[in-house]
Amino acid sequence: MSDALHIGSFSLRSRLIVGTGKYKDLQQTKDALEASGADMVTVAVRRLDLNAPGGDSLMGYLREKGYTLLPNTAGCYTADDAVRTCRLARELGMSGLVKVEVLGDPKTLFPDVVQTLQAVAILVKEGFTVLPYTTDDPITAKKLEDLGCAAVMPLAAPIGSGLGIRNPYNLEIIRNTVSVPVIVDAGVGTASDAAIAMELGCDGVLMNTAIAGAREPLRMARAMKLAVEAGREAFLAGRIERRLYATASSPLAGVIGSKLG
Amino acid sequence: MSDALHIGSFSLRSRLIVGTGKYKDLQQTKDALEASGADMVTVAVRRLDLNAPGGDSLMGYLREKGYTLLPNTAGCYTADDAVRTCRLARELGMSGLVKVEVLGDPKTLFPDVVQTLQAVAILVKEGFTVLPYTTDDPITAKKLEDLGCAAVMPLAAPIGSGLGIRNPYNLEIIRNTVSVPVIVDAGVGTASDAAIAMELGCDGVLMNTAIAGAREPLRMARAMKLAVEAGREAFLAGRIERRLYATASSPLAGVIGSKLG
Amino acid sequence: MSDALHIGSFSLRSRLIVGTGKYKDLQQTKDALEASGADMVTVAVRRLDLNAPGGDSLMGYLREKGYTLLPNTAGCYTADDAVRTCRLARELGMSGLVKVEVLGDPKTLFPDVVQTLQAVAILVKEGFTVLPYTTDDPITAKKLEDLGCAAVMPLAAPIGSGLGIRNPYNLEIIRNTVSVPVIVDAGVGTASDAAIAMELGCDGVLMNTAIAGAREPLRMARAMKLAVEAGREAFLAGRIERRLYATASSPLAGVIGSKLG
Amino acid sequence: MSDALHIGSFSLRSRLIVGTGKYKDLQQTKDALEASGADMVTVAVRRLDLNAPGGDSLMGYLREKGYTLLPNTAGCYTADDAVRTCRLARELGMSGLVKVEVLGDPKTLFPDVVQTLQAVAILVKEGFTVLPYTTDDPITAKKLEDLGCAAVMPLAAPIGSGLGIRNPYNLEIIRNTVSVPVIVDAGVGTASDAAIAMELGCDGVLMNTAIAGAREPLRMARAMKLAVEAGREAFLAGRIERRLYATASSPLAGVIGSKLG
Amino acid sequence: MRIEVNGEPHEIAPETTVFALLRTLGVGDGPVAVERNHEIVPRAEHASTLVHEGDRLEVVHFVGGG
Amino acid sequence: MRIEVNGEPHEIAPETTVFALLRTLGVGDGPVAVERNHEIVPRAEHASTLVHEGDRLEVVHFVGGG
Amino acid sequence: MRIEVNGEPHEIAPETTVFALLRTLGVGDGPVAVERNHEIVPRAEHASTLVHEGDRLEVVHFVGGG
Amino acid sequence: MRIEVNGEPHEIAPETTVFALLRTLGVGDGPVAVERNHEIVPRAEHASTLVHEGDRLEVVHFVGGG
Repeated sequence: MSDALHIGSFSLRSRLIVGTGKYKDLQQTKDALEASGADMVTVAVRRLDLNAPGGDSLMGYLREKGYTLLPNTAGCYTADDAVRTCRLARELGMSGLVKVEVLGDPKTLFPDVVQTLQAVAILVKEGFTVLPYTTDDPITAKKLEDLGCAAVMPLAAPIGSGLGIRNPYNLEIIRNTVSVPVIVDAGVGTASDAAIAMELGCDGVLMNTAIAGAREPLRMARAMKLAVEAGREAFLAGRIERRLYATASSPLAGVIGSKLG
Repeated sequence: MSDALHIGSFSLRSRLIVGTGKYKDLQQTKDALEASGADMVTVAVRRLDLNAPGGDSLMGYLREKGYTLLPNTAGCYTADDAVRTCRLARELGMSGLVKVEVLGDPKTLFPDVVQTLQAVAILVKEGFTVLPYTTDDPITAKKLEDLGCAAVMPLAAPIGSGLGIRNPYNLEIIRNTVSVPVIVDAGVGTASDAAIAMELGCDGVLMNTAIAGAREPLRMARAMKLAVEAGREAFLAGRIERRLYATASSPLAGVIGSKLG
Repeated sequence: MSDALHIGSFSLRSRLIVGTGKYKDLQQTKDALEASGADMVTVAVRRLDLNAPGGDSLMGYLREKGYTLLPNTAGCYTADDAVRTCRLARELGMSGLVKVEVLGDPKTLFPDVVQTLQAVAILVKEGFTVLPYTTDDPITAKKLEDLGCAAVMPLAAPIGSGLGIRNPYNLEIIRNTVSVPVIVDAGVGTASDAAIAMELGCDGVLMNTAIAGAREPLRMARAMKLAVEAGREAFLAGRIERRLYATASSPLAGVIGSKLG
Repeated sequence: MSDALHIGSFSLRSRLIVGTGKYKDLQQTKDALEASGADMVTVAVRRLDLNAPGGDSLMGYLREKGYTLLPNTAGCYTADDAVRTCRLARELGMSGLVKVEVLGDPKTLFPDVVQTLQAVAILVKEGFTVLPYTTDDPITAKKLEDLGCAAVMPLAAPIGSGLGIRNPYNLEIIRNTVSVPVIVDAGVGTASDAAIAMELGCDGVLMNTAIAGAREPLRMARAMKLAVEAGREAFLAGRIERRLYATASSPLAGVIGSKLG
Repeated sequence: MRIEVNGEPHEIAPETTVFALLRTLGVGDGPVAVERNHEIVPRAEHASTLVHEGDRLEVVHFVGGG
Repeated sequence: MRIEVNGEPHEIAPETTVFALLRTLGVGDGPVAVERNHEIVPRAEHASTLVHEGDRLEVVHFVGGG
Repeated sequence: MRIEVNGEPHEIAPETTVFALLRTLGVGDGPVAVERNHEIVPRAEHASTLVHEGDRLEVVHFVGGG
Repeated sequence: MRIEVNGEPHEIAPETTVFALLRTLGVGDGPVAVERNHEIVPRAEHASTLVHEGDRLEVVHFVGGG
């Protein structure tokens, strides 16, 4: 089936976007990305270690494999740092695609929505394709869309917490409120969490720790690939209504022993 | 991967078992079964309609395609009716594989565990491979295993209710209590429900209405196939721990602007 | 308000029934019972310690204070032991009121419903007023009512687990299925759990560990008293419907600044 | 017990704050407020109807009864309107206590956190005691505290939705993050919701629709009074730990029939 | 000779075998199973088993079900 | 002299004070608050404050609300 | 004469009544109930009921429990 | 001539270009981006851009991250 996810001018076959951090080694990173089936992967912008310069071998691999790179501003706590980081990312990546992440505090890693809105306003003006990490607040999501974001990325739970979809109601409201793609970013812990996000009508899921931190990252990457597809298909298939009582799935008539068969 | 599900002498590649009732027509039934990837499908035993006799064309198809038939005793409200139905099923099917389902009332379609235990005791003695539909009570599940059932099939919610996994705790306790396969039977509404069942460590999922009653049964069948695989893989992969607070997924060092990079 | 709970020939002002075990000392037991406002309390039947005989001082207090004693069969794993224990309880208590509790295993302390049904059948014939501890299975609850139980006491979660109302759906179905009082027995962890049980339409709540095991048992006893009343009142008051979106609680007209006031 | 709630210079015996809108008539409003036991009630600021001027009789009653009035800015969609409304409220009420509510859209009635922060900054400078209605975002809550708010009032769910505590995790994080009182504002549907809010450690609950919209508002007001007290007491009492398995509440030794008593 | 088949009364000739009965009922050779007075009549014995006055038979087959 | 009160046009005589305006509006002595051109007019100044051509006034009070 | 009380062996004199046994056991007059060989011995019959060789007695009372 | 690179002090010769600086830093031809005093220095201008006394430079690249 052709059910591509369109973000700005980018078209993704897979609705699973994965991070490239926290893996045991380069090989595990490559294998997990491969197993996840992701087209788009996030990368961070960091200072070159001047005591041991030289390109990161992972980046060569990602480019060669044709992954779409989504640079993030992880670690930034001000709009200014995020904007500077995005400009450096564009200089590095040629593409203007960026994940804007302006953090509010190091304990929750929740976004600072005020700073995020400021950074987004500047970056959109400079022609970036902006994907902002945000809270699950529908009003903020709408502001981000109105500013010109190519998608909104509400969190499901704190980054790396694995708590899953803590507030499906807000995600559903966001999905009903904005018309750009809604990517659930952060908080997914296991496969069913990703499936639930997609069943709510979200357009994609972004994760890193849930895969990299699993006992078997490769296997979890595969599980997440399947779960995102499962959730998407279930959403499109139109689930049955919930009811408190039962409805039989075998014919009622013709049971043996009954008087009138 | 070779991760077959063994029930008695039967070995199944797919951990999804599906019903064959409630579809719009024969073609839709065939297509949904195909899309589900199931090896084992349930069928009901019913009186031949003497005003319009002749074999059911579906059965010919199922046999020809090599599906493993799991006859159920749906509609039976006494151990005696269930036992008679199973004997007729064996006469029809040659194999002694049966899903024992003795209902307690027509509104909830919950099992009558007392009658179920009685029926199971007789059927096991007669050499049947018995898969009983039961409540999510660990004590009853253990009794069923002790009687010689090849698997236990606790409900997740009322048949056809689509309420999903209403009590994951009991399913987890059952999984820890018995050593035969645990198949979640009834109550699944959408893909994530199936994934959750598998993530709890259950060995398989049996469903009918969730697929047949969906707006697009074919698509939902595919979603369920993916979800069961996703949940199984996630279970085997070993999910991350849940924590209330966050953990970063990008390197903490080397963020621009910081004084000591 | 006069909203008494009638169980058999007993009439209780308080819908909270509490256990008398696991407290630090006699004084704490008395204070917690007092704070709970309970009319009915459970007691266990145990062998007299022949190396230190003499009546338990708690019992004198309970009788003098006029508490209705509900002897339980805690620790019994067979119908026979439960029946013998009830007969001894009647000999001790004069009243034929008993809580029948036949356990299935020491790890879950879940009831053995088959043994429970057998014990109940005998005890009702012998004229006992029987309150059986059972699973949250509506079919078993109906069987217990049909056998003549004065109430049914489904568990909310394992005894002492504090997991709360794990399956509100089943409790609601039980409430709709039987006409005798439904007392939620076991599993409550904190005040809101008790309130939820009552909001589901249950007629009372029985607990011990949630109070005795709290950091401040007295305070928790008071909390539980309030919570049971709160839940009962809320059930009778008829809660508002749930809706995904909002409805204003202040007048829409007359906001300043608007053109047409 | 003396467990007063201190907000700015105000001290409240009751931790339940109620709205005064949406009741059938004046008498019902009075009776419900009475039953709720609230010390502080919210009121709205609205244009005088020049075709039917004359003071609102409710206000006379509230003043005479000595209720602490908490004027809100319901209906305001900009910081400017909210600020003007608060100034008018102070002129009306003498006290500088205000509930700042700047809405983001009429469908969700979620707050516009950016506008809310702007309004709060101005009002605090002007000496108001500011209680802001906000999302359940800990970062925004911290900003509001840092601006000088006397309390923060995160929503539990959309105003009037009755969905209850949709994201206990965020409320818990907010409670751990700020030192001013945390009042759960909006979304409560029934008694247990209020109890849960208090059990999370929140300092109070504000509601209107849950009471005014109930089938019997008076009774629900009483239920909410009890529930808030129950939840508070349970929080202070220190609940038992949750565990998957059981722990007996009657003595294990001395059960009859056992060999070694 | 009156018997009951699938809960409904039937009139058949004496000396009728289960096999013959199925034929008269127009039952195709699709797989069916027969129970007589709560006892299975194995397919192999259909031709040799006589139906008697008042017998209660169940003639069943598999249908779609969940 | 045209002014606006609570979003609706009003015609008043020149030299009218806020106090006089409230009277002509028939506003009882129930507590009301007045804002003129986005500025509060404190109760103490109602009698001494003249309303001018084109002034926009808000006259508000408390009502039940949540 | 050997009997068993509460699961433990006891030696008593012949012709001992339940009442006498309770006394020798030092059981106060707090409420206790007695079962002999799985049958209740009503309080009223304690004085008239003889304990026999090999009898198995349960002497119980109420204790705090949930 | 003192400058700061990635938050750490550096001593370089006058008239040094960004291009030359990267060389002296031993930066390979892996893709790096350079910011000078909060302004990007496009790759095309590395060779023509002189570093001045007190300049603050950031030299960054992509690394794995989520």
